[in-house]
Amino acid sequence: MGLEGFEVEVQQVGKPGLETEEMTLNMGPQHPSTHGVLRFVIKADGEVMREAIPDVGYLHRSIEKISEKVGYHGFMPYTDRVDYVAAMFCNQGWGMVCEKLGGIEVPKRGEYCRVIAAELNRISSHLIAVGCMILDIGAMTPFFHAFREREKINDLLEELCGARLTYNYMRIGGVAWDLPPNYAEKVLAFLDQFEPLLDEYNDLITYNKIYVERLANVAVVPAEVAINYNLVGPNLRGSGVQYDVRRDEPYSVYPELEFDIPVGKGEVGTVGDCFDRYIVRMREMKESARILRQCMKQIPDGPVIAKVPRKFKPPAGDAYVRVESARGDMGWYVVSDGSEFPYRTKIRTGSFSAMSIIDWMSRGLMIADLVAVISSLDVIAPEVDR
Amino acid sequence: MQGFLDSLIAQGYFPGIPRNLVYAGGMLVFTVIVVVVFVFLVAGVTTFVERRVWARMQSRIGPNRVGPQGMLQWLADAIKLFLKEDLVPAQADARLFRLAPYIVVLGFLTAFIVIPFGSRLIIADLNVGIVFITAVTSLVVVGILMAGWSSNNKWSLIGGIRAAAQIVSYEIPTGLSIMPIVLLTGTLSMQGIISQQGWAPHTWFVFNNPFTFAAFFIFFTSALAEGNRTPFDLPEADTELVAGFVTEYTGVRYLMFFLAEWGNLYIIGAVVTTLFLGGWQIPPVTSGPVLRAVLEFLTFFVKSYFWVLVAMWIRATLPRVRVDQLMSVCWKYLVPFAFANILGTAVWVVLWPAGNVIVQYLMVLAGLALAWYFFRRVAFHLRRARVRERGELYLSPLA
Amino acid sequence: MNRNGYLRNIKDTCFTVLDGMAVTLSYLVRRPTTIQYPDRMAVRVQDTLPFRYRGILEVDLEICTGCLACERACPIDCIVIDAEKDKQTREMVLTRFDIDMAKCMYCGLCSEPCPTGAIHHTPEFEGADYSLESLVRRFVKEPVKAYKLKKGGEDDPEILEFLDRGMRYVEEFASPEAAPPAPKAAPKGPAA
Amino acid sequence: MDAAVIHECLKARFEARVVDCDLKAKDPFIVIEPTAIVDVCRFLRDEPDLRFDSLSNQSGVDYKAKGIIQIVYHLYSYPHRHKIVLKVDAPRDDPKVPTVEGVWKAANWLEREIYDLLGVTFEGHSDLRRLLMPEDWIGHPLRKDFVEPEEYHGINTRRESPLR
Repeated sequence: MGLEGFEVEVQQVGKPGLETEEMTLNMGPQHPSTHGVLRFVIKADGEVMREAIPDVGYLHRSIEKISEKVGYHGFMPYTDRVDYVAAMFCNQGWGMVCEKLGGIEVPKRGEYCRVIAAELNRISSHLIAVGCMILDIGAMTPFFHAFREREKINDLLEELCGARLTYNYMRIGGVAWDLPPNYAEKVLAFLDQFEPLLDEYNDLITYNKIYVERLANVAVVPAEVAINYNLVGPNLRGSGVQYDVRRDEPYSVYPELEFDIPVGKGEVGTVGDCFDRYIVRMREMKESARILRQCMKQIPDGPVIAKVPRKFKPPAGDAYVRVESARGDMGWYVVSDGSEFPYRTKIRTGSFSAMSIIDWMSRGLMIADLVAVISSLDVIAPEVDR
Repeated sequence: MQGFLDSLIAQGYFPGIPRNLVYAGGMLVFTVIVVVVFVFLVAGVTTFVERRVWARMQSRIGPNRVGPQGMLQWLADAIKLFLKEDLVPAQADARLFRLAPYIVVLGFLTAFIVIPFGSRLIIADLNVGIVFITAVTSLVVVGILMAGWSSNNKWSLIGGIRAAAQIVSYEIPTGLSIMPIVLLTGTLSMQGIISQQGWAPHTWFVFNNPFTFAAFFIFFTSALAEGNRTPFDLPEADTELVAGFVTEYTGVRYLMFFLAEWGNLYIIGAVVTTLFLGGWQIPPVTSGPVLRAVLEFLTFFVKSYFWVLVAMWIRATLPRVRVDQLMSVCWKYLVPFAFANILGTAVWVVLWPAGNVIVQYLMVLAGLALAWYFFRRVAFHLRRARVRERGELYLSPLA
Repeated sequence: MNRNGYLRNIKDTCFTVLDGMAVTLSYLVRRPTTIQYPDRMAVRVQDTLPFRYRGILEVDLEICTGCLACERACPIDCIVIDAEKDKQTREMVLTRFDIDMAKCMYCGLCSEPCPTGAIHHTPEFEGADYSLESLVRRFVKEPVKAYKLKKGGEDDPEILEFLDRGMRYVEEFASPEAAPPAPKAAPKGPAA
Repeated sequence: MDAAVIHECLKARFEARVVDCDLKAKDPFIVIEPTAIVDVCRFLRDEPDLRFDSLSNQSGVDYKAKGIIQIVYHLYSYPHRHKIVLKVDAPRDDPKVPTVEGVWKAANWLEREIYDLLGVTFEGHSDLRRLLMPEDWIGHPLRKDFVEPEEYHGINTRRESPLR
């Protein structure tokens, strides 16, 4: 199922006798709506783009190379920097891949702590995603409202792990800190206050006619194309593929939790348009809230971390794990040579494949749509560049 | 104005000076007062009010450090911009680049000539008043296009072209929505239009008949588009075009563009008030000319500033339309309805030349019903977020 | 577009816009969320931060054992400790304990293995300065004796104060003590 | 379908071009001859029982001691929810592997990244440019013998530590 038949026709510029010129626009690296630092070279015919070629690498910090120098434990804080908007998932991915290499089992309570932290982080990451998306479309107020709620999650995570952005909460074999006292009440109080606000966002902006018109039928990605380009997470689900690593390749304690997987249904346009990607995120926040409520009820007592030697030397071999991060299926591939340093680490992130599809998606769209496309894919530049 | 100068001449204040010269001089002085004291003040304060209103809607506080409650923030901003380096990009067309902001400011300042602040407070009650306003505010587009072109920046250029397309298109529904009022009054003069309305809401033209009611909304919408306000702020769409036509501007010239934008907002409010909302008309409470003038001025100012606030409120709520949608809103929705309004009003005038009082009362009721529905929704949102239970109710406008 | 679609568009626009504006209007009577950092606050932010907050690093030399565990744990080598044995008294003496706060990434890995909680994060986060050099915190002013955990417990009340705080900090970290026996496949690396 | 069955399928179809396998590893993998990788991938994608419609990850590992660079393909099938790992060995001094861009579009950027960081040439790739590093960068940073240059365009890459 190649991509035959999915080529996008772009009309030729100009009529004979009337000389026109294609405009090359440089969007970025400094531009208000390139999330992070990245650049697009746009070839445009007036407002209509013929192509938008992403140029990445401005935020390349050689994180994979660093992992070969700092050892398994020492790399954990670096994983925070892979995707600083949703650092918990990177923590979790690194923890899981090392545990798979070393054959370590995480205690049950540790897994629950991980899920609680991760789902809180998923909500906060999705809040940024939808907030920035709305801002890019031109409405400013929902952006601040989203950030206000995110601050509350940051406060919760700060209490849990001492940091607001680069959490470094998880360790190989579990988590670094147990839940603080009265944490469940605080989380539940937040959720009680947060869930009605999701409906308020819907009233404020989601079903606003202008907003819907800006997103419906824009940059449609059919399921075949999405899979071929390896789109993952909310972007893939926006294209109507009901797939979630948490359910289909279960890890941690997700099999014990009940949650739905929202998919794009094309309710205002075509399946796989920008609106579907947006609404999937809105609904996933609700599901995360549901998961959190269950976790708070089910979390068992016990230790939160397994015994792992300080000089962690997993046996030689390689392992690949997939984590459902806020930006979708995040792949961690680690090769160990039996020493205390990873031999090779490869992080395949959701934004990476999302960024690679932008060129395909952007053809024939308007410049204003490109902004919607970037933010609807929830591209985080540092995650692309690593 | 003229009467006042006549009385001064009669008292022998300007011996040996030709009467016309006195008029011209008086006009000039008055204009300068209006411009300096009123326009700059209004535009400046509007920036402050906008930021505070926005902030509260976004559950922030807003500027509150400079002066009491931050009320002098706008002055500090203006001084800062005055002191900034005035950059002209090396590759820019320097002459046009320097000229552009003046043309924009000229366009909006000229409009103040015919704004009727009171029954006698008007610089010149031109007999083509309302057409004059639509004409001179179109000057703004020339300035914006100039700015966009001369900056020699592709983002500016796109912004400039967008502005040109937008303003020229939206002139049409704006102009067409004025026509129903002109049909009702038979005059283009601003004072003439106001004098045919009364202080009571049912005598306002917005409630005159269903067609003027619709024309009011069309006029306000397209006026927002002409003033480059959200949801039609495409020319300077900050998330798409960086800052559109003002991308390359700094300092005073930047300030001038924004002076024009906020000043324009007030003009929109003033024109809406004049055409649809009874202008400066006040109930007959006093016969003292000075007190009356003050009350008239306040009435007019409050009414027109209310629409400035509404524009801010809209800006805080709505996202931006895309350029093709901008055009389709104009040509497919606003223009046909504006034409229908003209036809409808024409028929109405033939049927009830003096207006139909019952319909006027009904329209007022319809307006109240709309407001009632609206406030029910506000209450619903407050209830759903359990604002009262959470102790988050905070009525004070102060920070 | 058919006629219904045309009219529905108008209706949708009117109602959704009105509803959105109702939400924004309702915010005019809600309390703003933002605070007036730093000067107009009833309580300093630092005092409201949770115990686990990872701010600027601080070392209590009174209870530092000079074990170098933090230096080894630091993934970016921003801690440098010089400890040498005094030839006469045969005691460890710390001659240098420097932390480059410009480089530190506040990960907390150093405070985790500390046996006494001597190195720990404070809730202080306002660390801006004019030069990189001034961001280096040099804790040892003149060589000090390293602390030795006493068998029967600490009796010096002055040090006990530090130690209590330090141990509370250390206890905050999850420990695998109560963990089930390590699974069989666990690697056999030499434990540090 | 588990790795052993997939291996049988491939073995039956491609015989000696399937070089090696380890089905007991944490992630069972099959080693393929470099020249056969495109055919194998297309077979895995199109065969109705296999339907590996997504290239989950593609990475390169520099085994300096063995003198090879290994390209690792993590495949995943959305219809069947199964996975397999393919590995291809290329000589270290002149690594050349045919591109699988024609099979999965996702390979386009993944291969560009491997080209950039490990210097593997993907033959037939439509747009083989550096992805993360600057276009005028010399060397491939993820190779084990890569030495960071002292400076780049006159910018020093070292920072004097105030601790030393």
